[in-house]
Amino acid sequence: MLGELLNPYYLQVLCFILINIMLALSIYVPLSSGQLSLGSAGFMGIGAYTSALLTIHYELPLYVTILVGALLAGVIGIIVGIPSLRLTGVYLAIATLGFGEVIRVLFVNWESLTKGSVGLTGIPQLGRELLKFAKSIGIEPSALGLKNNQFVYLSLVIVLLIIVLFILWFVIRQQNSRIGRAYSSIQMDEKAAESMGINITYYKVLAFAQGAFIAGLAGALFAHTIGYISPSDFSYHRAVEILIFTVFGGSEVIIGSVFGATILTLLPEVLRFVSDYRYIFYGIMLVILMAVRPQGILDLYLFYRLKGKRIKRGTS
Amino acid sequence: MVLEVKNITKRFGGITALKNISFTIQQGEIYGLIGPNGAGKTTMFNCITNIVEPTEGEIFFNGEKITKLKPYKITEKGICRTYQNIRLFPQMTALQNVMVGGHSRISAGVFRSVIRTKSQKQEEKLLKEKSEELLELVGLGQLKDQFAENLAYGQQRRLEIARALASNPTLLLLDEPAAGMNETETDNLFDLIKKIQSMGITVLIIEHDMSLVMRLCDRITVLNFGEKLAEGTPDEIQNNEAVIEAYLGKEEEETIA
Amino acid sequence: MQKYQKLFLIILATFMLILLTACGSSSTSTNSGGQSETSIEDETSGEVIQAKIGVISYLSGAGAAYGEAITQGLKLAQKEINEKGEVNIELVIEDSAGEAEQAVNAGQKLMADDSILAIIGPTLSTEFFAVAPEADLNGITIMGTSTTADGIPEIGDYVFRNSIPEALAIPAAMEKAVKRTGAKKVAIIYGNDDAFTKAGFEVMKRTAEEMGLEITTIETYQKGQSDYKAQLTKIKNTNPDLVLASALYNEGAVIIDQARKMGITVPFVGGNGFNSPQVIEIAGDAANGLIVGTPYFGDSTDPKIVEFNKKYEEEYGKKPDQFAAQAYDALYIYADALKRAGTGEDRDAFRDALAETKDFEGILGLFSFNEVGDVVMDVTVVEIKDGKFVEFEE
Amino acid sequence: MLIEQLINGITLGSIYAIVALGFTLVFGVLGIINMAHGEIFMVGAFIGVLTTSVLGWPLWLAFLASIVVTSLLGYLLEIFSLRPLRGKKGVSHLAPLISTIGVSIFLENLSHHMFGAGNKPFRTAFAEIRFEIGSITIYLVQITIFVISVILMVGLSVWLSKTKAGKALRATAENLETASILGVDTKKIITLTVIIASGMGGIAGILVGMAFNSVSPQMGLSMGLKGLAIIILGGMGNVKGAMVGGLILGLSETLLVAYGDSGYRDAIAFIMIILILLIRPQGIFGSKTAEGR
Repeated sequence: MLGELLNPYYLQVLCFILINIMLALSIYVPLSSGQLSLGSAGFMGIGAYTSALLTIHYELPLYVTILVGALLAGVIGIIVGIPSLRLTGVYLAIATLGFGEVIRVLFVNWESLTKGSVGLTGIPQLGRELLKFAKSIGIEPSALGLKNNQFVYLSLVIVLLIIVLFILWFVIRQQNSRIGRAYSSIQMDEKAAESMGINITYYKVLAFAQGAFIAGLAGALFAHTIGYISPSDFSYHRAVEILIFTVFGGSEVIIGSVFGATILTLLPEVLRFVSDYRYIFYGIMLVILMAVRPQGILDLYLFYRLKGKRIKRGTS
Repeated sequence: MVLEVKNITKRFGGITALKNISFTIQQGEIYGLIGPNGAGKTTMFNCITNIVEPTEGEIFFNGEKITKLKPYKITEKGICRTYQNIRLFPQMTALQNVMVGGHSRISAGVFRSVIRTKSQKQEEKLLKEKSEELLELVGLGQLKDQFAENLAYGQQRRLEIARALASNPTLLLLDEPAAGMNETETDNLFDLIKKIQSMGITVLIIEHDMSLVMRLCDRITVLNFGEKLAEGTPDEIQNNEAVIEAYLGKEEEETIA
Repeated sequence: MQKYQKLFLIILATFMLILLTACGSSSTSTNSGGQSETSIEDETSGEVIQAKIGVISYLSGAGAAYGEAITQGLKLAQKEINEKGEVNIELVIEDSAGEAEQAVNAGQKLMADDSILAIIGPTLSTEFFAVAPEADLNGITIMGTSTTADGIPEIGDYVFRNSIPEALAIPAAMEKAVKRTGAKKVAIIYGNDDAFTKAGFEVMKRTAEEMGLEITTIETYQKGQSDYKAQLTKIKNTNPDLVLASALYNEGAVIIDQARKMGITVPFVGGNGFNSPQVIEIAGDAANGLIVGTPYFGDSTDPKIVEFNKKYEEEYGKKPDQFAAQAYDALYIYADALKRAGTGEDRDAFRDALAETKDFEGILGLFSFNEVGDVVMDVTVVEIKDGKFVEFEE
Repeated sequence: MLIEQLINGITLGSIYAIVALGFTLVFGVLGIINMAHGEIFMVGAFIGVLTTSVLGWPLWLAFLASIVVTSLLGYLLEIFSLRPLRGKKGVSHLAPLISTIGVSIFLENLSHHMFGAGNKPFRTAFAEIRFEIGSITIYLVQITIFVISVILMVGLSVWLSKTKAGKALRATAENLETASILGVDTKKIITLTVIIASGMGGIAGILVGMAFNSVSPQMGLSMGLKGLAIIILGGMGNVKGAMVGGLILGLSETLLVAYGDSGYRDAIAFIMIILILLIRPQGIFGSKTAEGR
C-alpha cells in the first residue's frame, strides 16, 4: 500500500504542484501590494539558468546554487522594480510581460552560455543528489524500506514541501504584520496609504523583489527537478499560466494561490482522457469563472467566514 | 506655532489654484479653512501633506521646513489627514484600518515581523490596544471586525478620523468631516473634535457646515478663488464685509440660523 | 440566500473536481489493437510473447499533428504485428502536450507501471531531453522516433532512436546539392528558438565549413512569424548559390514561397523536418528546387513503401508522412527485439536485444544501431521537381 | 537594399497598425486589454483561406465574409466575456484580462481542431500582381495594405470626430456614467466598439494571409503581443498613435534584421515599450492623464 502511494508518478506530479504553488505565490506577493507583475516566467528563468549553469560549470553544491539563483532573481527584481514604480495596472502587467519575453529572447540568443534553444541538459537532479548524500553518510534507502527511485522522489517532495511551507509561513506571518498591512493598504489605496505614513516606494519594490526571489527559487528548483531546461520553458505561456493559478484560486487570499496551483496542475493530468479538447475546455472554464466569480474561487469573505467571523459582502 | 504656511502658490497648467497664501496655526488651536467650492481648500491640504507640490512658497511644521518632504515623511513628523471623499481601505476591517494608521509609530521590518521577536509582539500588542481605544473614542468599538466598506457613511467618516489619530499626529487635518451627516451625528462630531483638541492635538478643518465651523473654530481663514479673503476669529469673519459679500452673503440665512 | 447557494455550488464543483482527480488517475488510453481475443488464446498456448509498450506523444496543442501521425503509424504497425501472432503488443498512449513537464509526468506514470516493458517517444527533442535521463536511470528502454537533436542517444545505455539525426541527413543533401550546382557561396536561415531547427543549423554550419563553402550570411526567424521578407531581402543581396534552410516544413514552405516571390531562384537545401508533402501544398510551384535529405521517400516506387502507403491510406484516409513511417518502423524494430529477447517482461533483456539490432529491414531501409544507440542507415536525398518529390539526380 | 527593406518594413508596420487599431479602440472605450484580439485576427485570416482557396470565392467576397465573421466573434466576445463583468462589484482589472485570455485559448485550440495545426496556403491571383522598378519588386498587395491601413486610420479618426455615433463613442470613452446620463446608449456603443475592433482584426488577418501566404492557429499570439506593444508605444487609446507605433515597430524590426541581429527581432517590441514606459509612460501621442490606471 505504501509502495503504491510512493509511486514516482504521483510524487513527480506532486513536485510540479509544489513548484507551481511557489510560482503562484510569486505573483501573489506583488499583487498583494497592488502590483500585477507578469514577469514571474522571466525571473523563474533567471533562477533556473543561474543555478543550472553554476552546478554544471563549477560543480557547486546545490543549496548554494539554488540560493544564488533565487538571490540573483531577487536583485534583478529590485532593478526592474524601481523603474516599474511609475507604472500601474495593465501598464505594469504589459511591461513585466515584456521583460519576461526579453529575458527569454536573451536565453535563446546568448548561445555561448545557454546553448540557445537546445537548452541545458544534464542538470543534477536534487533528489538524486540527496540519494548520493544519504549514501555517503551511510544511509541506504533499503534500510528505510524504500527503493532507490522512491527515495529520490520522496526526498525531493519532502525538500520541496519544506520550502513551500517555509514560504507560506513567511508570507502569512508577514501578511499579519506591519509589512502586510502596508502591502494591503497600498493595494487598496496608494495615496491614502502614503498619507498614513507608509513609504510606498520601499514597500512596492520590496514586494516586487520578494515575488522575483520566490519565482527565482521556484525556477532553480524546477531546473533541479526536471533536469533539463530550455528557453521555451519560460515563455509567454508560462507567465499566463502562473497568472491563472493565482486568479483562478482567488487573488485576495494566499490560500487561493495554493488552491489554484494545485487544482490547475492536476487538471491536465485528470483531463488526460479528453486530451484533444482539454485546452478548449480550459478556455471556456476561465471565461465562465470570471463571469460567475471574478475574484476567484476563494475570496476574502469566504476566508473570514471560515474563520468564524460574521461578515457580509456589502451591496454599496 | 505648529504650522506656518508662507506665501504658497499652486498652479495647475494655466489655472492658479492657490495664490500667495499665508497663515499660521498655534498649538492646541482648532483652525478653520472655509470658502466656496473651488476656492482651493483641498489643494491647500494637498500642499501641506505634499501630495501635490506647491509651485512657490514654503511650509514649516514646528519650525522645520516640510515643503519638499515625501508625504509619508510628513506623516512621520506628525501631520495626518482625512479625505473629503472618504479613502478608507475598503477590504480591511475597521481595526486593521486604524492599525495601518499606526504604521509610522512602530518599526518592525521584514525580519522582525516574520520571526515575531519579543519587541515586535510587544509593539503590535500596544498598537492593537491603542487602536481599539481609538475606535471606542470615535464610537466604533462594536464594529471593529467589520470591513470598512460595509460601514455606514457616518461611521466611515469617524473611522477615517480614528485612522488618522493612530499616527499620533500633532496636527490633524480634517477635510469636510461633517459632510453627509445629520444633526445628531454632527453634534457627536463636534464633541469628538473637542475631545481631540483636549488631547493636545491641533486641528485644521475644512468644513461647509458654517454653524459647526463657527462653534468649533478658534480662528478661521477664508479662501475665495485661490486667494485669501480674510483671517480671524469666528466673530470677525462673520462680520467681515468682504466675506459676507463673496461667500456668506447668499447663505447667511440658513447657515447662521 | 442566493449568495449562499452560489457559494455552495462552487464548493460542490470544487470537490467534484478533486474527486475526479482521485478517480481519474487511472484513465489511460490503452489500445490492444483489436486482437485481444486471439491473444488470450495464444497466451494460454504459451507461444506468443506479450508486451506492453508505453507511448508518450504530442497529442494536444500546437504540434498535435506530429503526435497524431506518430500514434497512427504505431497503431498500424501494432495491428499488423499482432495479426502475425508471434508477438502481441499492447500500446499505452499518454499525451505530453509538447511540454517537458507533462512529458515527464507521463514518463513517470509509464515507468512506475512495472508491466510496461519499454517506451516510445516523446515527440520533441526538448521533451525527450527531460524524460530520457529518468528512463535511463530507471532501467527502461526509451526510443525516440522523431527526435533528431544532437546528443540524444548519448544520454544513456537505455536510450535509442530510430529517427535519422540531422547530422546524417543534412550533410548528405548538402554534398549532393553542391556537387551538382557547383555552389561556392551559401546563405543560411534557421529558426533559433526551436531545438530541432537550431540543431539542424549547427550541422549546416559545420558541414559548410568542412566543405569549404563561403557562408554569406546567417539569418534567424522565430516561431509565429509570418513575415520573412526582411531576412530574405538580406539573403538575396548577398547572392548565394544555395540557401540552406533549417526549418520545419510549416515555416519552411512559407519561407521558400516568399523567397521565390522576391526573386531568389537558387535551390534550397533543407533538413529532415523540411520533408513533407505539405511543402508542395503550401508553397505550390515555389517549392520547386527544394533539396532534402531524408530516411523516408514517400513517392518511392519501392514496393514496401507503396504497400505501406496503401495500408495507411485505407486506415486513416490520408498519405503517411515520415513521422508516421518512422513510428511504424520503430514498433517493428521493437517487435524484432522482443522476438530475440524471447520475453516481454524483462526490461534489461529487451534492452540488450534491441541494442543488437542489425540490418533490420524496415520501410525506411536497412537499419542498425551503433554502439551508443544511434541510427546507422542510408540517407535518401530527394528534391521537388515540377511540383513532385523525386529522387535527387546528380 | 535599403529601399526594399523600407518597403518590407512599411508593409509589416501597416499590418501591425491595423491590429493595433483594434486594440486601441477597445482600450479607449472600455479601458481593458482585449487579449483575444490576436486570435480574432487569426480567425479572420482563416476565413480568408477558407473562402478563397477552398470555396473559390472572389477576393472582395472573402473580405466581406472575414469581416462579417470576425464582427460576429466580437459580438459574442462582448456578450459572453466582457458584459458579465461590467459594473459588477469586486471586479478588478484582472478579470477582463483573464476572461479574454480564456477566449484566446479557446479560439486558438478550436482552430487547431477545425483547421489543423499547420500553415495553410493563401493563394489568390491578386497576390501575384507586381511591378518591377529597376531591381526592386513591389507587389500590389504591399501597396494595398498600406493604403487600407491609412484609409482605416483616417476613416476612423473622421468617424470618431464627425459622426454622431463617433461622438457618442468618444463621450463613452471619456466617462461611461456621464455619457449615459447625457442619453448615450452606452451598451450599444460598447458593443459597436468591440464589433468594429474585431472587424478590423479580420481585415488585418486577410491582409497578412495575402501578403505572406501563411496562416496558422499560432499566428494570433505573436501578433497580439506586438499589438499590445504598439498601443503602449503610440499611447493607449490613441488612433494616430496606433498607426505611427505600428509603422515604427515594423520598420525597426525590419531594419534590425537588415543591419543587426535577426535573433533579437521578437524582443525589440518589448525593449521599445520598456524604454517608452520609462521615458514617457503615456506613449508618444498619449495625453498626460493616460498615465497609470
